[in-house]
Amino acid sequence: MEALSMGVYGPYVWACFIMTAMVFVICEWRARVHHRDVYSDIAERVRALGEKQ
Amino acid sequence: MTATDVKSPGLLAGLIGVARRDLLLAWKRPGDILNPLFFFAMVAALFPLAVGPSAEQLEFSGPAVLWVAALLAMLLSLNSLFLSDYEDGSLDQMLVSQTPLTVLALGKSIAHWLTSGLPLVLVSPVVALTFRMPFSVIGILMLTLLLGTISLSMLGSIGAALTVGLHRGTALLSLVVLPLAMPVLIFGSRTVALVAAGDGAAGGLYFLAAYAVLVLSFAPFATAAALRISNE
Amino acid sequence: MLSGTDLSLLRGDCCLFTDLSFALNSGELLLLEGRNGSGKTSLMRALAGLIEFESGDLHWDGVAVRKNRQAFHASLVWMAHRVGFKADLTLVENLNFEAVLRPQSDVDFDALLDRLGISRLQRLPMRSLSAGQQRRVALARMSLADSPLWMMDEPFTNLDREGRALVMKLVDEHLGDGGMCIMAVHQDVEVDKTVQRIQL
Amino acid sequence: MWKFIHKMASPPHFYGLAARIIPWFAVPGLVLVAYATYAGLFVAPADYQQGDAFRIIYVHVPAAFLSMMTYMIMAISAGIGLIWRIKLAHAVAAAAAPLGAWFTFLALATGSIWGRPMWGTWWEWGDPRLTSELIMLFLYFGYMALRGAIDDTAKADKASAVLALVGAVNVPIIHFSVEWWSSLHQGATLVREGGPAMDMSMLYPLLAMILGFKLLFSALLLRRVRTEVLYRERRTRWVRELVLSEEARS
Repeated sequence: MEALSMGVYGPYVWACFIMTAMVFVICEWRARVHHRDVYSDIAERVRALGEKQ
Repeated sequence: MTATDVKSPGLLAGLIGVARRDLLLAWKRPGDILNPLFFFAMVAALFPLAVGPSAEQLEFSGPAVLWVAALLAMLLSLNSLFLSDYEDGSLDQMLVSQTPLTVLALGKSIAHWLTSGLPLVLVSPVVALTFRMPFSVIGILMLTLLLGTISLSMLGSIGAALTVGLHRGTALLSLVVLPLAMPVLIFGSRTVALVAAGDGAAGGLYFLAAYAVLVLSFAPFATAAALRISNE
Repeated sequence: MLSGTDLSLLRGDCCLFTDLSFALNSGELLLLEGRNGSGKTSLMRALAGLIEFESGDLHWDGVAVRKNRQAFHASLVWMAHRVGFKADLTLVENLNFEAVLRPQSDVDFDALLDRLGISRLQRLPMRSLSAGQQRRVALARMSLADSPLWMMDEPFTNLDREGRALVMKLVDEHLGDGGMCIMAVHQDVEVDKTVQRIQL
Repeated sequence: MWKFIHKMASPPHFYGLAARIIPWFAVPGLVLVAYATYAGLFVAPADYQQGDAFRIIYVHVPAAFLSMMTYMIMAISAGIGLIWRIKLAHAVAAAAAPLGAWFTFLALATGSIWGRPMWGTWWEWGDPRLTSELIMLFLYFGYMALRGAIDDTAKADKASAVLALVGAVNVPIIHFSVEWWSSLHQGATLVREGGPAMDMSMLYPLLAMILGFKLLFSALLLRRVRTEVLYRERRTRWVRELVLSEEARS
């Protein structure tokens, strides 16, 4: 418990590490969502074209 | 009919020619020169009104206020640098010219400095006096503005060329140019403040001069490349 | 001589044309025909070097234009959709600026303006000229330039019957002198010179 | 050699390759970051001056490092795209910018949180590094705003490439001028000056963290470039075939 609270600095240190983790998670998440959106857009169009042919 | 005609324009003739055309245009539309100057004076007047008439504070903030106001006034004048050329097709004609676009871009930037930077330098003493700036400091202020506005005209030309023809061009131009202009602002304003506090000005002036030379050497190429891209 | 091989051009996402080839010799006229939106202007701009071809080569006098842009531009004068004059400057001031952009021939200036019917307008600012009159000034630019290659995008726009005849007369003379002309049009044009057509 | 580069940079090849190599960056990256987090938080001794607050540098320094590195990656690939007309390079520049802005933001936020117990303020203008990072963030904003304002992808690529290159010339000058600017006052900095050399048990987690950040960043960048490539090539035959084969499989 002592190691976690780090004297008075615990909240600051933990805030920084959590924020870092969040930035990584957000970047990864957004990259995946973006990829899925682009892919499904293309798939939609390919399907539409396929029906026409 | 050959390409190497005796009457083909030289580089210097091209440079002077395009600068002269823009000066002539400015002469016919004096508002384009005066508006940024009025803007400069008004922004500078905003600070005393906001801060209060305390002489001490005005003396202290004078260099910063004048430099920020000058930077914003330059930014305001940049918006129209390539806009009318883009709209009326003159830019197309310049792009298919025998004179390299880099030379034409440099000529336009020089004309821009002569019609916006130089007038700012000339009216700055009047505004500086209202901030109780002593004459010796005003001299340094004019020198820093002289060197700094050259860099701003050159850097700003790149930004203006990149954003010409885009919607929301004005806000975009500020976003693009302001970060690049930070060194000029820092050295320009701090040098004046140092002199006002009784220190030497040499270091800051050398930096501003060196920076102006650096920017002069690469900005016309970047501006020309940007114009080619924007006019596609 | 201007020659293009296997040129193709994209605008945005759509492909305007592929594998376009042509060769234009002195004394020849090349007509680019097509409806509105068929890409005449884009092709014209690409030929002038304002936009890049997606693929293919453009040669001027046997040298790739990409490698010798300055020489190519020195031999080229262009009449675009927008005339490219400053509205605040007078007719003479505008034409004087041409000397900065490209080599000028020794055509008699006053006689030329007389012939184009714009000599009265010399001291007027460009903004007070009608659209047709401005096109005539653009024609003066073509004749004043000492450039073998004329590129004209819809040169008949805004011109009256007499003006249209004048365009053809000037082009005829230019071709007779060994010049070349590329013209983008959407109506039929009668010329007795060698005419090539590119249908877009 | 030239042929090899072109083959590597061809969109279909890259698209497939990137998918395969992303785990090779992501997994070691996660391991390193996990180790460095544990070691940095619990193993490394507290600093003799800053106490436990110094542990913030384990995330601050790698973030600041990446924010600079990303700008350089962006500018270099923009230059490659502009000069050699390699479309993949433009895609890299486009994908890198938002990541760079995120890491710059992270460096600013952690620096500011560090400043609160150290300087007693959330923002200290006297620190040249934080101020430089702030201007860096503005540079990223300008770049992304310009890219966003141009609809045509090819045109946006080229215009923003010019801006990235001009910015790259300016970055060292901005640093220099901010250093000079803050040297006029006595400012505190995040770097320990005059103290004893950093203890090895403090240094190793930092190095591991920097390397781990780089690896994770590479994985993120590859993922984003992949999406960018897919979008840019959406009308080509290989994307069509790719989608059709995926459909057939499912």
